[in-house]
Amino acid sequence: MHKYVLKRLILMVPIILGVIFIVFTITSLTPGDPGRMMLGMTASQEAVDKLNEELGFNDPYVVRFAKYLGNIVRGDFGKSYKNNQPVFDEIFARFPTTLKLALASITVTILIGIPLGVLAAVRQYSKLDMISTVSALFIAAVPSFWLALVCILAFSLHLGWFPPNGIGSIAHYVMPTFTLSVVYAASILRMTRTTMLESIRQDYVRTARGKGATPAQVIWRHALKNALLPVVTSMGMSFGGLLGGAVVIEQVFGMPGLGTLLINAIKMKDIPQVMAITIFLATLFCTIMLLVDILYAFIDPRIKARYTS
Amino acid sequence: MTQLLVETRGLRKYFNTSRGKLHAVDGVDFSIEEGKTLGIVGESGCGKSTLGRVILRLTDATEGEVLYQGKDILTYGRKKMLDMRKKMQMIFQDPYASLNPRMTVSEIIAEPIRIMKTLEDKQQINRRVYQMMNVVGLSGRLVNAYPHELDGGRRQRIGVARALAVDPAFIVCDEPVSALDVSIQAQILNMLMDLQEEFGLTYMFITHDLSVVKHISDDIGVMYLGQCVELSSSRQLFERPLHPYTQALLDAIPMPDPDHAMGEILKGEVTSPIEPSPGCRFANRCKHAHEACLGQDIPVYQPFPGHQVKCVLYQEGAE
Amino acid sequence: MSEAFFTIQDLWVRYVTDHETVYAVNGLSLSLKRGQTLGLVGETGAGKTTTALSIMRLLPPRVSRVDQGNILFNGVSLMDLSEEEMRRVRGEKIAMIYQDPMTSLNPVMTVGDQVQEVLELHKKQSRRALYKRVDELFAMVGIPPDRKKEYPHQFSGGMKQRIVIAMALACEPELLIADEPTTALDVTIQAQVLQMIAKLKDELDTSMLLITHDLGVVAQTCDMVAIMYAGKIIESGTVHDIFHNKDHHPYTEGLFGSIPKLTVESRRLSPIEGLMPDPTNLPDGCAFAGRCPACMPICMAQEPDYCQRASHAIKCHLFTGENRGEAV
Amino acid sequence: MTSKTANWEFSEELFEEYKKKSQIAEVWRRLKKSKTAMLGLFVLTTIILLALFADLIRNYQSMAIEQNIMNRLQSPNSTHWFGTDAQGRDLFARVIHGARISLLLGFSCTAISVFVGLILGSVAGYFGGKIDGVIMRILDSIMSIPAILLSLAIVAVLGQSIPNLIIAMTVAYVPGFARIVRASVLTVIGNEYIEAAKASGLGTFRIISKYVLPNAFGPIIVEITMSVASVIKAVAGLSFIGLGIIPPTPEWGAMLSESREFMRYNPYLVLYPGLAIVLTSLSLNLLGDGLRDALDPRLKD
Repeated sequence: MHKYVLKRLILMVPIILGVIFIVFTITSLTPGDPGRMMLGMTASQEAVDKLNEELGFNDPYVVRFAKYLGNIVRGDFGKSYKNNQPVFDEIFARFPTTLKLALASITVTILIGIPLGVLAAVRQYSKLDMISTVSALFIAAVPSFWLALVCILAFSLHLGWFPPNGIGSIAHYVMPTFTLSVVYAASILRMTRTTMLESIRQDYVRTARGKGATPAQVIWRHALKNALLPVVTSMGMSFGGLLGGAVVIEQVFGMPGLGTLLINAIKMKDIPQVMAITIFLATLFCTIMLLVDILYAFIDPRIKARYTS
Repeated sequence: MTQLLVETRGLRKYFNTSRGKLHAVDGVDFSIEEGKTLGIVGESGCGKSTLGRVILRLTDATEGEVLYQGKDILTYGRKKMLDMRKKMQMIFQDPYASLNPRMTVSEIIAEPIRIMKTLEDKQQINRRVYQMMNVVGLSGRLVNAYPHELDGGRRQRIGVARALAVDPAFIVCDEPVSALDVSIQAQILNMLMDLQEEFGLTYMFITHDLSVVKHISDDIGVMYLGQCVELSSSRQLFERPLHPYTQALLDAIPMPDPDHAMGEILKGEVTSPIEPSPGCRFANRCKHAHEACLGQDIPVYQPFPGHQVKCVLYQEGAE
Repeated sequence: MSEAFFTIQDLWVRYVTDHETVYAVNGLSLSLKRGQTLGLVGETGAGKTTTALSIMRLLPPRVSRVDQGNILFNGVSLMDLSEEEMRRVRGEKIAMIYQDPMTSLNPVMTVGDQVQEVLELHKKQSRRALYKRVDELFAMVGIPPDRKKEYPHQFSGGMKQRIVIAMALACEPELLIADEPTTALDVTIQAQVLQMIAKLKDELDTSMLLITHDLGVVAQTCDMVAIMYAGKIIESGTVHDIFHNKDHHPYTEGLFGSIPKLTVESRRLSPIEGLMPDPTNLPDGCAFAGRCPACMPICMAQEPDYCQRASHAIKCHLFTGENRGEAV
Repeated sequence: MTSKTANWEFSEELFEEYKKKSQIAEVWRRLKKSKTAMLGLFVLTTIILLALFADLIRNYQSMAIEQNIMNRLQSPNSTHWFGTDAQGRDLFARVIHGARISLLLGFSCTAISVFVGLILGSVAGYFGGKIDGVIMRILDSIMSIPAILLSLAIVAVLGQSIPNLIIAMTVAYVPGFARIVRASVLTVIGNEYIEAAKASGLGTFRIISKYVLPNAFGPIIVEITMSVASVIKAVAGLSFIGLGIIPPTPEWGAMLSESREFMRYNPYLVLYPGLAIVLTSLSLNLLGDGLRDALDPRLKD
């Protein structure tokens, strides 16, 4: 198994390189004057030109890319134009907030989506099924930031149950987590329902019932494990979406996370910071997909066999 | 003596797998006379379907020759091969998966005609489609039906009509009746035999069912793990099966007669055709196996005229 | 001993969807004596599998309707049991072997666990005894017990079917339903599996309902035969009645004419013309009338009764009423 | 013998008939049976019509753009159906003109993404091997960057304009389509009828266009409807954080952003633009769901 993990880790390298390449290419197209941004409006044109030359901004694209890669290998992602600090200082300061939000949201997503999806499938055409699938369809159409606004309006401004912004306490995380997770929970619910319905119709489920297994055993022991496979992948993908969604949600709730940092950096054209955040989040996402793949192999012996042989 | 239509020489097809080379077809030589039927029998994994696909160049051979009227078609370029396809057609096993679900019956039958441009005019094509549908016994109201609206037997008739539409001389039938019920199977088998007489067709009939192949074939080749272990006329094979595998295969068929006792049952299972070691591939299941069976490849012996067998038991016969 | 311990009486099953109603089983009756094997023969759509699932009470919920009929097992009506009581019958008293060994095992559970599960469900015993019994079962069907930690995908089709059989026989059931147990297997493997089923059945004194389309398999393994067409049994009797008697239902004649025979020298087969009637729209009278070479006016209008001669029953106008004399 | 069972007369009409029984008509017939899909279609059509004729209903310049401080923050009434915003502009006018932008972006991004995705996905799926490997690795890299981050970065670099937004969204959506197309292609080419087409001498390009893609079409068309909805939501999100469409252009997300500070006492300001987004994407999702069933030729009815 560790051989497979190693293989997958090695496979991650070209993908991360690809990410760095894409991000670098996009940002290198930015019209802008890094020297001017660092030195401010008052600096002389000469000083700005000199700084640009020193930092290599006048080099050809390939040379700059090679230098950037070289620096990354050494762990140097550059310094922020804004405060001249290594970009990762700020990222590490902000990351816990985003991570907490994302982890809470994925947990809520799983806790709502999978059990409801299973129940809806097992009681197909029941009231519970109707209600949960219709509301899932409806919720999937709601943009999370609008839901966030509506929540603030209702629960903060009018009812005063939760604080509308900030990160001081657990209460601060309730609405952001809810608005971020409910949309993904809806899609996980729909997916679980579909795969469960398929799984219930399989021959091996009939075999289990033919053995005299109880309905609960049939569902949890035989049907669900098989139905979970595609759901697990989808959950991995959702986590990527969650990280992206967090960027917007942090804005609505005024949370000083990575998303807020990124948007400010983009607005300030703080290129090294933007690149570092993007690469960081992409790497995080790749790592999660790797974990998902390992989990997959753990659930499905056929996949495991394919990689260990 | 009648003319040979199709011949293979040293035909091999290997697939690369993660566990090594899979010898799907491993040195098969046979010939089919014009207007006759060669039955290819074997169990799953013996390479019989791959053999049919290699002959029609649906997949590339690793080695060997496929001769059509004496010319090796494996060397043909694109254009020449397209011409060849008018003469060689195929009927597939699964009447559900072998028809494009988005095309109507008439479109499916007309497709080879359109591609190979045997007919250009639309009305001519329609007439040809009509003719083919009549030949295979499909009713006119099905012209615009979709395959999923029809039962297995009718679908297989469409497959036959499609193969016949370009007026081929040689048809590879890959398990054409194994997915059908016995009563429908008999209808299709009779039809295939009628068509052979009517149009002078030459068949290569691939199946796992010895009793089916007995009815339709003039000659029979028995395959085991990529190799042809026995090849003879149909009559000889059933009167005097030589190879222990052929004997076991015949013994395993349950007879529809309660007084007929089951024959001796073959032990073990088919081994993997991945990187087989030299020697007889059947040796590990064979009750006659001894040292001579292992270590080196078994040549083909001919203990009786026209009856070839790949088994050391018949060594003297060859000398 | 010779009393029927398992009987199906006048069973009617429909499948109802929004679009159509499929009449799958239409008044089927059969009975089975202890220790016997009954072969239920028919083509696709004859209602064989529906019958098997009705016995197990595993018909798909919502769409299926059992309109009428009774299934008696040791004098108890299976229809009257609660779901919980029925659950205790399944796997312990009545077990089933399925057609496709590739899909009937759970791909994400070890084969050992799957066999063990049946025992856990029905037999209270110590862990040690349980493991020992699983090993015994594997040995019984000819699989080395140390392979029980492997997953289904690591076995061939024939091996998987052996595992399914081990599962079915784990609690030594009184009735074994085998639904086309060898159709998906190669002929040499089929012979191995059939032989094994026959041997184990005798050892455990199990009765068997063998569902198949293959008259060869029936001849080699069954004591009694029932031939199904369009959800009804059109002919039944002992193996001798079906394979050696002169009189047969025209459909049975047609089936025999359709199978390619190794022993007879003839090129042409004599198939039944036409197709099975549409199960959503069954004709009045005899369901086979449309394809029958001996069809008479009465066949279109009125459903024939069974003509019973000793153990042999034929549901055909040729053998009933005033036609009786002519045909024989 | 068999040829005698089906003697029927040739008639040209029999063959002509199938043109009338086209597949689109067939799909439509089945789609009509789904009440939810029809509801979705009705709502979507209404929104499209409102967007198309927005100029006739409410003048763009005078109603949706020009500030009119005298009229600011009026609750919904008979003149201003949805009320007015903080600049005194008619909210209804802005919502229906906003529909234009959202639908334009939604459909154009999806169209381009589908086109590029079809090419990349079918090439990768049909040829496999190294070509597949290279294409998929590149797409994997793009997909590893959460879509919204990628779009953010691109818009930030290229500048905030509608064409740039289209580019940004397209880059983010192509990998998804390419993957779906590839997966569908892989399912389809495993079928025996592809072998049959090869046996008839059909070339690679025609196999892809005539056999593979039409059979892979079902999942793709469903994904198209879902993707339009998704793009509309994503654009709104970008505008909401100030990196999409720039005010005063009426865009739903931007309108929500502007309304934030007034929402406590004027909740209708966040209600209507939000509902517009929800209704549009809901109608598309309902339609997509219905299409999924209607497009499956194997479903009997």
